[in-house]
Amino acid sequence: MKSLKDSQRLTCEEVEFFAEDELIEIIPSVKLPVINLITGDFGPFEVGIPVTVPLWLAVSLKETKRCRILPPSWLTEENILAKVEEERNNPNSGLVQLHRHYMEIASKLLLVASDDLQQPFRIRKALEDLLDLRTSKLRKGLLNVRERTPFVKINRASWMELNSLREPLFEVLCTFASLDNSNETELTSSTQVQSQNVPSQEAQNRRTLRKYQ
Amino acid sequence: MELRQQLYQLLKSRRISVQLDALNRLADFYTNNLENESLSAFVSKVSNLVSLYGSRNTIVSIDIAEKIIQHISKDLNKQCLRSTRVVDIFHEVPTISLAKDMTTVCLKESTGLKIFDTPENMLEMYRIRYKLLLSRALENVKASSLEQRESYSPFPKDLSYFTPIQNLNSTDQLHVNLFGILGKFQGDKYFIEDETGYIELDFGENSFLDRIYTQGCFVLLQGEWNGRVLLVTHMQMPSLKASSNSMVENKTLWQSYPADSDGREENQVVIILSDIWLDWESTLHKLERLFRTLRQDNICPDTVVLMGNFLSPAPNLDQEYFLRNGFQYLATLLHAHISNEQCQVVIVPGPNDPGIGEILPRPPPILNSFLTPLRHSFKFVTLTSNPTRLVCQGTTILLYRGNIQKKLVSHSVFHLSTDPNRLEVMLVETMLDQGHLCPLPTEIQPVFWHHEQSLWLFPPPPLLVLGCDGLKPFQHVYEQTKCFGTGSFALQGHYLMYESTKHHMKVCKIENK
Amino acid sequence: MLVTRSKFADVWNMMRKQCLRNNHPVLVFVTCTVDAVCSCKILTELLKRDFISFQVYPVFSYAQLKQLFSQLDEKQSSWEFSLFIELGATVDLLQLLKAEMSKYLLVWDTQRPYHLRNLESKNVFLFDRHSQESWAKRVKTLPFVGLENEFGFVRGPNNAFMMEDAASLLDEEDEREEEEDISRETDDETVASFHWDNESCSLWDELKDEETNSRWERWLPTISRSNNTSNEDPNNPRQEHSIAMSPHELEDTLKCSKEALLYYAKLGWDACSSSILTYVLARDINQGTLSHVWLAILGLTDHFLDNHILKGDYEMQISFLKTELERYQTTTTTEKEEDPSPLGMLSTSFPSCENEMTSSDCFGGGGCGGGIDDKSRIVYSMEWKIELMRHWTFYESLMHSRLFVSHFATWKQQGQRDVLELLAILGIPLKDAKQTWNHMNVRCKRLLQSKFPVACRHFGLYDICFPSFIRVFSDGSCFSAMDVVLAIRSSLLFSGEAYMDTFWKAYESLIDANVLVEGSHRAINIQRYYMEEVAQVANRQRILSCKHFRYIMWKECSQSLKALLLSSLYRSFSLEIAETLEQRNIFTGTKPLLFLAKISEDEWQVWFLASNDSRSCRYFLVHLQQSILDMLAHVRVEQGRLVYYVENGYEKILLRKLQSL
Amino acid sequence: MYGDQATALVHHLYKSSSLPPYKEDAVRQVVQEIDQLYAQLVQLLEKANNDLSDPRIGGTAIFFHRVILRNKRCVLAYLLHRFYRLRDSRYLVMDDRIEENLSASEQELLTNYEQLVATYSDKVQIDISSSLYPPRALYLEVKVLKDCGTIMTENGPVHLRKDTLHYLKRTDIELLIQQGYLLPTS
Amino acid sequence: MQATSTTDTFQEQDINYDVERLRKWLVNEKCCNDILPYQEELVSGFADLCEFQQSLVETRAEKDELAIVRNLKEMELERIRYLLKEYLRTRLRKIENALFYLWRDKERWSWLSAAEAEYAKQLYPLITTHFERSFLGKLPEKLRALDERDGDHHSPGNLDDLDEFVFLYATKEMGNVTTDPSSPVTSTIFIQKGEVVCLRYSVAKHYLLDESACLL
Repeated sequence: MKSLKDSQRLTCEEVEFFAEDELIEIIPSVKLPVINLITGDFGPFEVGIPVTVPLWLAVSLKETKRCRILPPSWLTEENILAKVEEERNNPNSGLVQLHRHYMEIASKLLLVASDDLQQPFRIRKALEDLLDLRTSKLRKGLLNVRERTPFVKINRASWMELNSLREPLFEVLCTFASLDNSNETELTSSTQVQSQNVPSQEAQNRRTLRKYQ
Repeated sequence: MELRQQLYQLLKSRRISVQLDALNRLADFYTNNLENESLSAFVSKVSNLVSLYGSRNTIVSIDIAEKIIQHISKDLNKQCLRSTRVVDIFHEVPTISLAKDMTTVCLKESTGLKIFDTPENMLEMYRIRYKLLLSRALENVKASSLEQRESYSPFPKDLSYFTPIQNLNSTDQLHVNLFGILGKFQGDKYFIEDETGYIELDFGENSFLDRIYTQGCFVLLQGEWNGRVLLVTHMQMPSLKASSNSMVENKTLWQSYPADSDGREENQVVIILSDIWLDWESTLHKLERLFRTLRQDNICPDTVVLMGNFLSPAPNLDQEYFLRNGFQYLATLLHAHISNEQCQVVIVPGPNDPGIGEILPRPPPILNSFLTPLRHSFKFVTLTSNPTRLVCQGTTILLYRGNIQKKLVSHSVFHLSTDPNRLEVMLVETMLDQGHLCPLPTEIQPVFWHHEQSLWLFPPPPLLVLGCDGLKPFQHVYEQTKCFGTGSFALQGHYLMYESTKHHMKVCKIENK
Repeated sequence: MLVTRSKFADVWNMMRKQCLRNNHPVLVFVTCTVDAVCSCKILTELLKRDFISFQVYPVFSYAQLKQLFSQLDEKQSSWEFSLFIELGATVDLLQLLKAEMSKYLLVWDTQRPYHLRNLESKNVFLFDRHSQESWAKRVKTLPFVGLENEFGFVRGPNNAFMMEDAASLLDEEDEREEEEDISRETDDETVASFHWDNESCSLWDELKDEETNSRWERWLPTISRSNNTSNEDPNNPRQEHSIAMSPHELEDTLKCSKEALLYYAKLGWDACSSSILTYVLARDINQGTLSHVWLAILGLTDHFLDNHILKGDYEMQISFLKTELERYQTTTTTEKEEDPSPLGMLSTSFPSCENEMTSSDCFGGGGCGGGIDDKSRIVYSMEWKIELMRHWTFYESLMHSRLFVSHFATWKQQGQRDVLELLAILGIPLKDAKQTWNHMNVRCKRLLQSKFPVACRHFGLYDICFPSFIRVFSDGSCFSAMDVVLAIRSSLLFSGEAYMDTFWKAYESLIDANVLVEGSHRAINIQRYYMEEVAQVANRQRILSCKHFRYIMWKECSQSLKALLLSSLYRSFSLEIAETLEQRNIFTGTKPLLFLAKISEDEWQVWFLASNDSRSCRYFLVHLQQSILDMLAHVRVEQGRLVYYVENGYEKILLRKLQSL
Repeated sequence: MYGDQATALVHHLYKSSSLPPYKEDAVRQVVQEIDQLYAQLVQLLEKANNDLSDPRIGGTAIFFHRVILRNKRCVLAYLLHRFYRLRDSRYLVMDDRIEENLSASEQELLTNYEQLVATYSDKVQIDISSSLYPPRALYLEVKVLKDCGTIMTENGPVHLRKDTLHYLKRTDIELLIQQGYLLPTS
Repeated sequence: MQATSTTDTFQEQDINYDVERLRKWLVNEKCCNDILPYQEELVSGFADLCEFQQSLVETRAEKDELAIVRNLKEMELERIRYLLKEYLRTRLRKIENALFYLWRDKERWSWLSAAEAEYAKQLYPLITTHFERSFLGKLPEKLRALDERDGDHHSPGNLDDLDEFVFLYATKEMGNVTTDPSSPVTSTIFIQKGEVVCLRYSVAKHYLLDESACLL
C-alpha cells in the first residue's frame, strides 16, 4: 500500500516544477526574436528592455548568461525581514500572505542568479528565518486539531508548505475520524443487538451458506 | 531509415534499449522476413524474447539480437513444417571421414562453407570412397561365396584376395584380382591404381558394357599379369547388390538431419519441373496450362521444384530481360493458381544458368534480383544448390540437374550401344555402384572437394531425380533406389509429381491440345 | 596553426557554429593532471552553455590515444572537432591519429616545443598565450618541417661529431639568450593588456653564420639517410629535396637539420597553465564565472608546484587572477563590513592561519554541508610553503613539507632537532604543535603568524611565502589552492588496473567537497611516503655521477613506488628529490638529473630533470634524444618526449651511450 | 489459530519496503487450511441438514464461512499488492534481483502487463513509459558505468565506452540511466 | 490566489491557459484516490500541439543564434509532455487500483477514455487469471468466485479509502458548504475565493466537477 501511495502523491519535485511556470521579469543581454511557445509568445527580446517570461525560461537564459533576472518585488532583504517581523508579532494568528511559490522561486534565484540579487547571503538568512517561523506555526496548528473535525481551514500557506503538511495532517484527521466511526459502529451494532429479528438474520445466513450444499 | 526510427521508438516505449547494429539487424530481418506482420507485433515478440535471453534491463547487443532472430525464424519454420525442407548441402551435409584404424568410418558435423581446396582434400575423399567401395566389393564377394551353389562367380572364395598392386612388381606371371581406380594415360592406354601402386591394363578384344566404365571409377579386375601389363579377363563394379550391412550403410547419413516429420501426416504434393526456358513463349503457355490443370483436378502442390535451365540453349542477347520477365510471369502464374501461400518454391540451377558454372556442387545461382516478385507472393522461396536434397516427411529426395550422361558416355572406355533405355539403366546403375553422382576425375568434372560428399550416394537415397538434357523421362529401380529422369518440360512438357503419403512418384505430361 | 589570445574567441565561435549547424558531438581528450582536469571542466562548462553534446575521454598515453581513435573510426561515430587538453602539442597529431582533413583538432598544451607539423597544419589549432608577433616571426622562420618523426625526434649526426657541434651551437645559443632577455623586457611593455606573456622558450633567430655550416657538412649523409629511412609521411616536400641533393639545397637541409635539432632539444615546459588559457577563453566569450577562476587558480598552482613556471611569471598571473576575482566578488565583498561571517577577516590577506583559526572556531561544524557552489568564497592570501598545514598538525606538515625536508633533512636526527629548535624559538609547546591544526591553540597561531617568517630566516630560510588563494566553503571549512591540488593529485595516484577511476575521482573532487577531504587524507600519506623515499635516496647516496650528468636508478621498485612513478606524480616526486639533493649539496653543480626505474619486469621508466635551462642541460638533452632515437626500436614513447619506457637490458646501453661523452 | 497464515502473509508484505520473494509455501498452507475448513463446514451442514435455526450450528457455520472468506481476502490482497509493487518497481532503477523474487505466474503477468501498457501508449500515441520525473534540463552529463556499445541518438550514433563522460539529450539516454548503464554526474 | 493575480498582472501577454488547466487536472488527479472525468479535449489538443511544435522545431533551419531558441522550445515541449504523460500515468495507476471496483460503478466507468476502458477491460482478465493460476484455482470449486457479494462485500483493492481528506482551493467564491453530510449535526463553512480548506473528498467532489475549485 505504501509504495502505491507514494507513486501517486504529489512530490516536492513536482511542486517545484510547477513553480517554474510562474512568470518573472528579465532584462535580456542579447537580441532574440519572439519565441512562440505552446504556453504563449514571449519576447521580442531587446537588449536592456525588460520582458516577462516563465521562470524556467528565465533560468535557462540566465545560465547561458543571456539575461539578467529582475527579482520579484518581494524578494528583497527588507521585504522578507518585514514579513518575518509580521510573523513574529502575531504568533497565534494565521500565516502571512506570501507568493504561493515563494520558497521555490527564491531558492532557484539564489542558486542561479545570486549576482542579480542584492546581498544574496543575507536574503538567504532572512528566508531561512521566515521558513522556520512558518513551519513552527503550522506545526502548532497541527497540534490544535484536538477532536474530530469535518474541515480545517489553512489560509495563505504556500504550496510547498501544504505539501509537507499533507501527510501528518491527514494522519491526524483520519485517526480522529476512525475513532469516531468505530464507536459509532459499535453503537449501531448494539442497537442491532437490541432489535434483533431472528428470521431475517437466519434468512441471510441461509443465503450466505446456500452454496455449500 | 524510417523503419529503423519507428522500431527504435517502439522498443523504447517497451523500455528496451538497443544498440545500433542490433537495431539495424532487427530492422533488416523484419523487412526481409516478416512483410506481412505488423511492426508492433514484431516488437512485442522481440520484447518477450529479450526477457528470455538476458535480463529485462540489459541493453540489446548484436548477439542477443541474433539469438532473438534465430528464435523467431525458428518459429517461422515451425509454421511451415508442412512444406518440405531443403537441405543446405554446403552447411548441413555431415562428412564421412576415416577413423583412426583406416578401416571404419565415422560421421562428422559439416565444417560449413569452404571453397579453397588442397590436393590433400582430394586424396582424402578418394581414400574414403576407396575404403567404402572396397568394403562393398568384399561384401559382394562374401555374398556370392554364400550362394556359390547356384551361380557361378568368377572369383575365388577367400576374402583377402585383392592383390595389392605393388606385389605384382615381384612377379611377372600371375593370375590376379585387383581393386582400384581406373585411370588413363596419354593416348588410349588405361591403368589401374590402388593405394600401393599402378599398372597398365590391356583390355584386348573384350569390352565390358554392363556399366559405363570411365576413368576415375572404381572397378574390380581379374586378369593375367605378365610383368608388364595386365590382360583383363573380367571387370565389374562393386555392385550395390546385397551390400546391406557394409560399414556405412548401417549408420545412415541422413539421420543427422532434424527429422521434420511431425505427427501430421497429410498428403504432400511435390511438383518437379526441369528445363523451364523462360525465353520461349511455348514454355510459358505450358506452365500456364500445367497449373490450370493442376487446379482443375484440385491438386494443390506444397512444393514446386523448378530445375534449370531457365533459358533455352539458343544464344540470346539479353538474358536478364527474359529472366526478369519470365520470373515475373511465373510469380503471377503461381500466385494465381496456387492458393496456399505456405507453398514452397525451390529453384535448382541448371548448368547454363548464371552463377558459378562448371564446378560441383553448384552453389545457388545469382538470380536473387529476379525472384522478388516470387518472394512477394510466397513466403518461402529458396534458391538452392545443385545437386540438392529435399526432405519430404522423412524421405530424402536427391535432385541433380546436369548433363551427366553425356559426360560419362563421351569418356567411356568402351564404345557403348546407342539404345537409349539401356543407356539410362547403365547410367543409373553406374552412379549407384560408384556411389557418386558423377564418377569422373577432377580434370573432367571439377568439384569443391570440401563438399564433394554431397555428390556421394552413401547410402543410396530412396528417391533420385536426374534432370539430363536429351533424355526422355524414365524410371528405373535399382535395389532400394527409385530413380527418375525428369525429361525436359520445355520440349515435351514432362514433369514429376510426388505424393508423400503414398511415397509414390509418377511421371506426368501435360496433354497439349 | 597557432591561435593567439586575440583569436581565442573567433576559433571557439567557429567551432560553436559548426557544431550547432550539424549537431556533431565534440570529443575531448584529457590527460591525467590537475591542470588538465581543471581546464577540461571549464571547456565542458562552455560547451554545455551552448547545448553542444560532447564526449570526454581520459587519456594516459599516446598509444592509448591512437587505439581510441581507431575505435572511433570503426564505430563511424561522426565528429568534426576534438579538443586535446595537456597533450598533443609536441607530437604530430595528424600523422599520429591518421585524422583526415575534414576534422579539426584544438589543442591546449603547456608542453613545448611545438611539433612543427602542428604549427604548420591548418587543422590543428594550438592555443597559446604568446602575442601574435612574438611567435609569428619564429613560426615563419622554421623552414625545416619534416625532418622529425611524429614524436619530434630529429635524426642528428653521428655522435662523434655531435659533441663539439652541439656544444658550440649552444654557445651561440647563450649569447642569443642574453640579447633575447633584453628584448623580452621591452616586449613585455608592448604586450597586450595581459601580463602573463613572457618568453621562456626563446632561442629563435635565423643562424646566419656560414662558418658553422662547414661543420654540418659532415652530418649530411646521416641526414639524407634518416630522411629516406625514417618513417615519415611521403607528402612532405623536404624529403624529395633531400634525396636529390643539389649543393644549394644540401646546405640548407644541413642548416635546417641543425636548427631542428636545437629546436626540439629544449626543456619542454612553457609557463602558462592551460586552465588559465581556457579561463581567458571563457572570459573573452563572456562566460567566465567564479568557479572558472577557481579552476584556473588550481591549474596554475599545479604548474607552480611542479616548477613548470618561473616565479615572476607566476606572480604576474596571480595578480591577473586577483583582478579577475574582483570582477565576480564585488557584489559579495560589499557585504564585508557588516557581514558577521569569517569572510571579512579573511580578506586581511596575511597570514592565512589567522583567519583559518577564526573560521574554524566560530564556524566549527555548522552550516549546510559542503559541495562547491556559489555560496563559497575565494580569497587572495599569502601562503606558507607548508603542504597540507590546515589538514594536519603543524609539526607533521612542517616535517614533511618539501621546503623543510630539503632544507633541514628532517628525516635525520639533526633535522628533527632543528625543527624542534625552530618551534622553541617560536615559543610553541610541542604538544600544541602536534595538535590538529583546527584545534591548535589560538595563542600559538598568533605567535606563528607574527614570528614564523623571522624564525625561518634565522635558519637561513628566506622565501617561505608565496601568493595564492584560499577557498572558504559555506560551512567555514577552508582549503588553500595548494592543498586542493595536492588532494586531487593524491587521487591521481593509481592503484592496479583501475586507472580510469583515478581520473574520475579527480574529476569528482572538483565537484564534491567530501571527496576532496578524503583526498587530503590520502595526500598526507603521500607526503609521508615522499619523505621516506627521499630519505632513502639521499642516505644511500643512490645518486651516481658521470661527467655530464647524474643519475638515480631504482633497480627494483616497491609497489607503491611503481604506482607513484606511473602516475603523473612522478615529476613532483623527482622534483622533491632534486631539491633535496641541491640543498644537501650532494654532488654540487647543476648537472642534469636522469632517473631510471624498473617499473615492470621488462621495462624501465627513464626521465630527465634539469635544474635550469642551462646550456649543459640542453646539450645533454640533445644527446639523450639522439641516443633514444638510435634505439627507438626498444623504446616506448608514451608521454611525448618527457618519459621514455626502455626495454629491460637496454637501459645499460642507454647509460653507456650517455656516459660515452 | 485460524487465519494466522493469511494475516502473516499480508504483514510480511507490508513490512518489507520493496518486493520480497514470493511465499509459495505460505500460500499453499492457506489453501490447505481453507480446504479443511470447507470440508468441516460442508460436513457440519449435512449433519444439521441445513437447519440453521439452531443458533449454535448457524453460528459455527457462519464462523467457518467468515474465516474462509477472510483467508481468501488476505491472500488475494497479498497477490494484488505484490502486483502493485511489481508495477511500481518497473519505473525505478530496475535490478535483476526483482526478477528472481517473482513467481512463475507473476513473471507471465509482468510480461503481459508490459505488453498491455505498450499497446495503450501506442493507442494514445504518447509513450507514457518515458520522462518519469519532472524535466530539469534538456541535456544531461553522464558517466558510462558499463560498456553499451554504439547507440542511436537524435544526432546520429554515439559510442558509449566505459569510463567516458558524455553530454547527451535526456530523452535519448533516460532508459539507459534507469537500467544502470549510465550515471548522471552531480 | 497568487497565481491568478500574477497572471492578471501580465494580461497583455496571450498566455495559453489550457496549460494551466491541464496542470490543474493533473493535480486534482494526484491529490485524490478517486478517478475524475477524462479531459479528452485537453489531452488530445495538447498531443496535437506537441506534434506540431515538434515538427516546427525539426524543420527549423538552425542558424546558430536560433539554436538557443530551438532548445528553449524543446525544453518547453519536454515540460508539457511530462504533464501529459504524468496525467495519463496517474489515471492508469488509479484504474489498476480500482480495477475490481470500476466494474460496478457506471458513472466512473463512463468517465474513462476509450483507451482507458479498453485498458481496464484487458487488464481485468490478466489479473484474474493470475489469481486463478496462483491461488483460486486450488480452492474447491464453490469458493473460486473472485469476489463474495455476501458476507463482507469486500472485493480486492476496493476504494474504502476513497473518502479521504483533501486540500480544496476555491478558484471562485463557493458560499456555504455543508462539510459533513454523514454526521447528524450539519456543520457548514463559508468559503470565499482563494481560500484553502482541508475537508472530505466526498464534499469537495462536486465542486471539482464544476471547476469552481481545485485540489492542491
